[in-house]
Amino acid sequence: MTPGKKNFLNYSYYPGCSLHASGREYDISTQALFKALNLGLKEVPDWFCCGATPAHNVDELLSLSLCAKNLSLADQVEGDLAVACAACFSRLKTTQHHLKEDDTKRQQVETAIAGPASLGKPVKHILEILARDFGLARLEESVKKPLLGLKVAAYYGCLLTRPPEVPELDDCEDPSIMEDILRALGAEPVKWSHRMECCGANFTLSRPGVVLKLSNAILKSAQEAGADCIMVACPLCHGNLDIRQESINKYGTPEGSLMGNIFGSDYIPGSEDGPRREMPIFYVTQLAALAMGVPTDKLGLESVIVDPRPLLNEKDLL
Amino acid sequence: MKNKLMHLSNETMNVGFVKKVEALSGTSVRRCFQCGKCSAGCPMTAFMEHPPNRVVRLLQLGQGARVLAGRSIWYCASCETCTTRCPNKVNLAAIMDALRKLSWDADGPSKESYVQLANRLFIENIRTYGRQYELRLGAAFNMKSGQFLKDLMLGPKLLSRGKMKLFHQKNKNLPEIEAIFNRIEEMRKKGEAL
Amino acid sequence: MSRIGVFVCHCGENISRTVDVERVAKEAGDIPGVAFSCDYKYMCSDPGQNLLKKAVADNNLDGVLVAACSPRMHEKTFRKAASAAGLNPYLCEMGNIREHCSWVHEDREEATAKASDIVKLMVERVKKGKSLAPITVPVTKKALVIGGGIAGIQAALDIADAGHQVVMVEREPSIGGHMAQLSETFPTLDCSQCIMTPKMVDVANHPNITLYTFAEIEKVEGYIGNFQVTVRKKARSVDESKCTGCGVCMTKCPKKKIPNEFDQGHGMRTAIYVPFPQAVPNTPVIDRQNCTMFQSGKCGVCQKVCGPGAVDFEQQDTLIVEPVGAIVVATGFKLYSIERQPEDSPIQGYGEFGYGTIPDIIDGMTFERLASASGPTGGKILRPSDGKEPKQVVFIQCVGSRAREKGISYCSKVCCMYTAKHTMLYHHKVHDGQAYVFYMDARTPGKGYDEFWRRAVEEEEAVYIRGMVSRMYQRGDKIVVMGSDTLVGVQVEIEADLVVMATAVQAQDGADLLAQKLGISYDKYNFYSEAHAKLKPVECATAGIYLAGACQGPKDIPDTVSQASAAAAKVMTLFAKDQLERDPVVAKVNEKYCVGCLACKKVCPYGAVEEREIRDRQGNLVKVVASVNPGVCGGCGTCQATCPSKSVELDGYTDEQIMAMIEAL
Amino acid sequence: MNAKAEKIRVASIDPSYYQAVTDAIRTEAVKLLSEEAVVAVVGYLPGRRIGTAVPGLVTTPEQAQQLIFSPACVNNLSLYLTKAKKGVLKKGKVAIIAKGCDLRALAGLMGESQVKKEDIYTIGIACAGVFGANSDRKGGLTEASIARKCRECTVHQPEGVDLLVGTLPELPQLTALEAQELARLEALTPEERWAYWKEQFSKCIRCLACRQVCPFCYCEQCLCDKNRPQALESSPRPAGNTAWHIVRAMHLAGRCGGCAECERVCPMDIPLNLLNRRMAMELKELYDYEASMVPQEKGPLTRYQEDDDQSFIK
Amino acid sequence: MHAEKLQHDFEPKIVAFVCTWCTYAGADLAGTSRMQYPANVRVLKFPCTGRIDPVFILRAFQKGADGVLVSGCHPGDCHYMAGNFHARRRFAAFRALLGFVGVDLERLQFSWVSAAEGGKWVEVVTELTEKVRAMGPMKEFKALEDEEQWSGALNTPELREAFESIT
Repeated sequence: MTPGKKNFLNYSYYPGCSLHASGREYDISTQALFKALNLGLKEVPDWFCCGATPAHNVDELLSLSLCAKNLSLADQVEGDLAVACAACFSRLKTTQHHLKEDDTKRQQVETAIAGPASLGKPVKHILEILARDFGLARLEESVKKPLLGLKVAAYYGCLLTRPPEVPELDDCEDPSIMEDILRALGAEPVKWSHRMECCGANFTLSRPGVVLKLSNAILKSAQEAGADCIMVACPLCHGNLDIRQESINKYGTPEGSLMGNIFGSDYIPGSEDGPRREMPIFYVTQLAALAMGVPTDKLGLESVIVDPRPLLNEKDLL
Repeated sequence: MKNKLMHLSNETMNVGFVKKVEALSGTSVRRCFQCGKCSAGCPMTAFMEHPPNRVVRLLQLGQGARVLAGRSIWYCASCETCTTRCPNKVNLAAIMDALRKLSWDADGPSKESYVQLANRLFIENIRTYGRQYELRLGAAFNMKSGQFLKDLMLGPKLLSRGKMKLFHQKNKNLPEIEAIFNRIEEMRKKGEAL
Repeated sequence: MSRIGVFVCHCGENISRTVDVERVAKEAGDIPGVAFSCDYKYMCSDPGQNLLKKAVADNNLDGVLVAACSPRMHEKTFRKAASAAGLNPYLCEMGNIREHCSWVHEDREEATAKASDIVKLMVERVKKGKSLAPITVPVTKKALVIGGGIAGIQAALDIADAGHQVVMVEREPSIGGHMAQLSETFPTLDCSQCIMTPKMVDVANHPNITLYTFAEIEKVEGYIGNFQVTVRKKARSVDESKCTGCGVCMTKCPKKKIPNEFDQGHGMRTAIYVPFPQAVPNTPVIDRQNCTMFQSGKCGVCQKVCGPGAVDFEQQDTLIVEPVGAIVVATGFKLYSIERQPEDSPIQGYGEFGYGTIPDIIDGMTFERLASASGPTGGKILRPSDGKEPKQVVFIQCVGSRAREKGISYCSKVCCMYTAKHTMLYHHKVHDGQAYVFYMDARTPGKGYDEFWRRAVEEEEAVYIRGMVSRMYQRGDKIVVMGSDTLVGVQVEIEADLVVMATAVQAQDGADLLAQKLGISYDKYNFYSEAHAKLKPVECATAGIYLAGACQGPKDIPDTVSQASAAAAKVMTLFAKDQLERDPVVAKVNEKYCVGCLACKKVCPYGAVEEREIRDRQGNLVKVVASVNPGVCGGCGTCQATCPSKSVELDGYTDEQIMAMIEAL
Repeated sequence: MNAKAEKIRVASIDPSYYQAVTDAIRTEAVKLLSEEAVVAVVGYLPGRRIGTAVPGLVTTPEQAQQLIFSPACVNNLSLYLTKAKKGVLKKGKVAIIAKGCDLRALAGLMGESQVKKEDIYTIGIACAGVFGANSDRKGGLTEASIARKCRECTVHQPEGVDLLVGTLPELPQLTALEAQELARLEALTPEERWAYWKEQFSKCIRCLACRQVCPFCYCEQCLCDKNRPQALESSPRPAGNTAWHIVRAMHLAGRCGGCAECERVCPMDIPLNLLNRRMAMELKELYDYEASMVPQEKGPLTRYQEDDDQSFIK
Repeated sequence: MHAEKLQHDFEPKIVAFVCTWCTYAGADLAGTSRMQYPANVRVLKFPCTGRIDPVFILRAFQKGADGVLVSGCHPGDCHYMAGNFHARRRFAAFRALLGFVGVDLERLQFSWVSAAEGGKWVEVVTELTEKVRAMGPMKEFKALEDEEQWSGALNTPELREAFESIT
């Protein structure tokens, strides 16, 4: 690292649980991308789970306290806090927002974590770092292998932009930050309707049937819009769209219905046809790192379920 | 329950419950004028017997029991679409959070509250391991909810790709996490927090 | 020493039952300065008043106190009587020993003591009272009407027909306003232009009306009866005195593809244009931004073809000063836009409806133009994107209105009715089409209004869905409308060919700036504030300025016309006298001691305080002092309480009077 | 004088700072006067005794060489633009030396149309503090000799001036005595506070020096001099004294710039600035208003908001 | 039925400064509705609360008032649009000042009473009267007045010394 170098940005890093497990390729590609862009990234030591949606579903105070503690852990590392997972990002930002607005809550949280709530550190999603801190122009300049001809459906999901006053990432109904990044990388973002619909991540454990229905609509819409693949910025969205894609493709068919009866709970029979073509799901960092010329074995491409390599081969991007 | 005659009186309208919901969620149910925009945009309306706007309506009428008796609150995906689009700034997502908490605290788990069961296990995981340990989470949920085969097919796939670990990571902050849980319980006991 | 007369009234038994009136009168007689005191059964009766008049004359009284009922009841009566007896009416006061004493206390001793105290206090007040003369202000019998829509036109015609001069100022090149754009009007479905254009012509031809179109208000000075208004007449580039309105210039203008504002951007016009064929005046204007001659200096075709030589590229803005006595503000409204707004704007757009980027989502006014026989489609309902006839049309009410989250919480009042009208017009024109209406409430108070709405539902077969739309997006050539029916409790999805939104009615752009020039107040939505919501609905708090139409709040045509006529009646009332008389309870500045800190000016709710320069005989500035315009002062006295040196004083409530009363406690 | 020994004993401000400010003032004043950019400079001249200073009006470059700045420059010179010397402004533009607290008064006067910004040239001083009223002035400005108001000054560094002179030396952290005293009084019961103020006001001899020295008491006829009606007794007796000080505090509420000149000149040592400070605190609390060094259009009591606090109104 | 008239040792003097449009009319309404309230209050009418100078309140206390009531139109109802808004700020400040010099603020009541609130007028007046009655006479300002009157007696050593130093 060369701290004196101009425009060198350092970040503290909160990967979140998923990036160390089902979303490990997101972690791998994020690290690789930051290295390629000469951005410093230092993991917060011994961070722990932010509580995600379950915590605030069950107990808001607990959720705020877990995040507040993590935020104060993050203070030990220099630089704005980079967050990759949309759920972690949303929870950490929500905590900052709530505690700034509500003194009573702040006092309760401070009692719970037995220390002052640290609310000063900017929490930034990877998208924000790429598009704003690093900058779209510089991103475009840094591209070594533009993703020409790749039609990508940028999928935002719920938590990157909602509720409007918390994430401060982009317009809550008509965001463009992911499309802007895609254009900078040389790819072609498609216009599609379901980029902000919910994938049902909250039900992935308890009611997979719900996930199938919701994710099906998303995959179908992306496919109808002519996308080759979907880009996400959240390990939970990725989990649903990628890991469950096989089941989704059987959604609504007799086979799927049988599978649902055996393996899932509350399967909702539907008449919608599942998409028949497999759609690779990329993390934003995978695509960006690919465009920056990071060797393909460092993108974690082998870890995903729907193998993207045939598509990338077809587009001559590997 | 859904179409049962509703007797309205000071006694049958449980305003105290609504006040509790409002305090927990920090939002007012009286602001809602029932435009139905929440239900129109909710990805989960189809799964609910009371669409979101009706949940608020029932609260306006002090009918918390009717809301809790149904499955609606357990099918909210917390996607915040309702909160984002509400013309009256009713934070419906927060109301749902509050209702789930009150329901669980009062009635414990039920078949409808699988989600909450998963959530509880998720939180238990934090307390035990610090970070999520997905293999155990999945297994425990299936055990407790009695769906032993659910998602069985996914396991090997995930393990083979390194997406699920057989062992968990140890976290140095575990004592601190335990302390946070304990302090919150303490505050509740003393009535210093809701 | 004063010579005050005190008259204590029994009010039948109303006072005397609990108050020993004789004792009160007797004790009053012992107050220094009281020359006469008595009690009487009914002071307000004719004998009572005569008693007062006689006592004034016999005892040479220089002040009168009537201890009786509330001054709100009979102050006028007794002041008139005092005046008849030769006293200045403001030297007659009332002590309230009925409402404030006999009726609210039962103990005779206490009530009598209190009544005596009241008399004592009020006698001190009378002693320190001053003779006041009513204030007269001359009135210029000429009215200014700002805005040439239906409100302005109605007000101007009413005032002009009453024989007074009217100056009408319109920002656009033609009068007519929004009503001229409408196709048909509810609840009778008569053609809007058919009833509007004759009125427009009447304005143009009326001998008492001076019309300035393509003009704006530059500056307003003065006060009721005596305003000086500066009008900026923008350069039209066409000499109105020469133009015959033949229209050759427009046919020859090579720039023909400019979206026409009058058609909501859906029709085309030339660079030299009249907004619509029936425009008044029928004099074209050159749109300099779009004219080749102004942009590059090459063209000038219109000038060459103009027979009378009316085209004048050199024309400049001109300023005209008009003295007027009253102003009617009728600036109307604009429609809310769902487009993306800057983040800090108090009003936000609808991202969930695509921020206005989906061409077949239009607003109600655009639909009016599509339905209008003189519109861009010749009255056929054709959708903007591909010109096809839409078979499924979704109407959405309350877009922007009643949406606190978007920044507007009020109801726009006209949308329920015009949406019902739209479904009818659509059904009449596209027989095999289906109209759907998403509504939250159907608000139809008005004569024949609810019947009209029911007709749309029952006879014209519009499907009304009670619920709001959450999101709309383009799918192929359809617009997917995601709504809900709250009555059934299900989600509703409609694949529409065309969506018409009833967008909120907002105050005109620049309404706040005009208000600042006029010195009138406006609410947070920039709608102008009336002086009293119920009893002074057309007056502004600033005297001499009146409101008509939607500039005060959303209004339909009948309400607008009523208010315009009411405003005209107010103007005529003002013009009925040569001099304006008003209550002399106004503030006066003691220029000797005023040091011009102008705290009074800062707190004056009426803007009645001005700065005045005092100069010596050589013209050197001695000092600047505050000066109260008695024509504008409302008489609240906030200035006096604020003035550190008490160099401004409210007549009728002077410090001397009040201090004397406190001393007498 | 053994400056070094003094410095060691008590934390004090380095005298070279004053010399630098003095030099800068002289240079600027000479320049302004010789270029005829101003007709006069209102500043401080050395007093007859060592360690004193008096306000002075200089009109020539030569006189300007006499101007000084020292901890003895206690006066708020903005006073000289309103009352007796008001005529000066009619002759042309005037330069004025202003400390932060004086500047707030000047800004207030501008907001009240008494002084026009274009009529004056402000030379702001980055001020480390001045002497207290009865302090020992021999040892330079020390913790012992600094004025009470300066101990908790928030306007050491002037803003919005035409020229800023001086660089602030490092300032020692001093206990906020005035704030402590206010807190002490606030903690008393109403009866105890009444007793305190009754005692203080009873000392008043109605010399009206407080009025004379106040930049905001520029009225041509003071309310207390008026006799038709007489709002308050003008003789130095308890009732009238109490009324006078209450009325004065009320008239200054939202206007006072906190120069504490009233307190300094009071021969009876009545802590008058406490009243003004208390009102300033209240207005800050209620309306988030603070006296500013730049003119404001309206003060807190000449404007309002519809949602102002009204918890005290039934 | 007449309520039993209670005899009190102390009858406080209450002065009410009211605006003519709202509170004065509200008090009129209390009268026309034949409501009952203590006879201790003396009403001084102003066009608007904006006209009420803090000096008047001070003066009233000096002249023997035991309690002072200031009442006007509710915010937004002011006949003069903004007079009561200005008054609200002025009295918020004045109240703080009086409190700081040690006046018991329980003796000074502010209220909004509209022309329709005859009942509220009665309530406000009754409450203030009862409260002040319980507090006893307002001694502070009266004591100041008294101190102004020197009896001529040389009853302290200081006075004696001063007297002797003159003669």
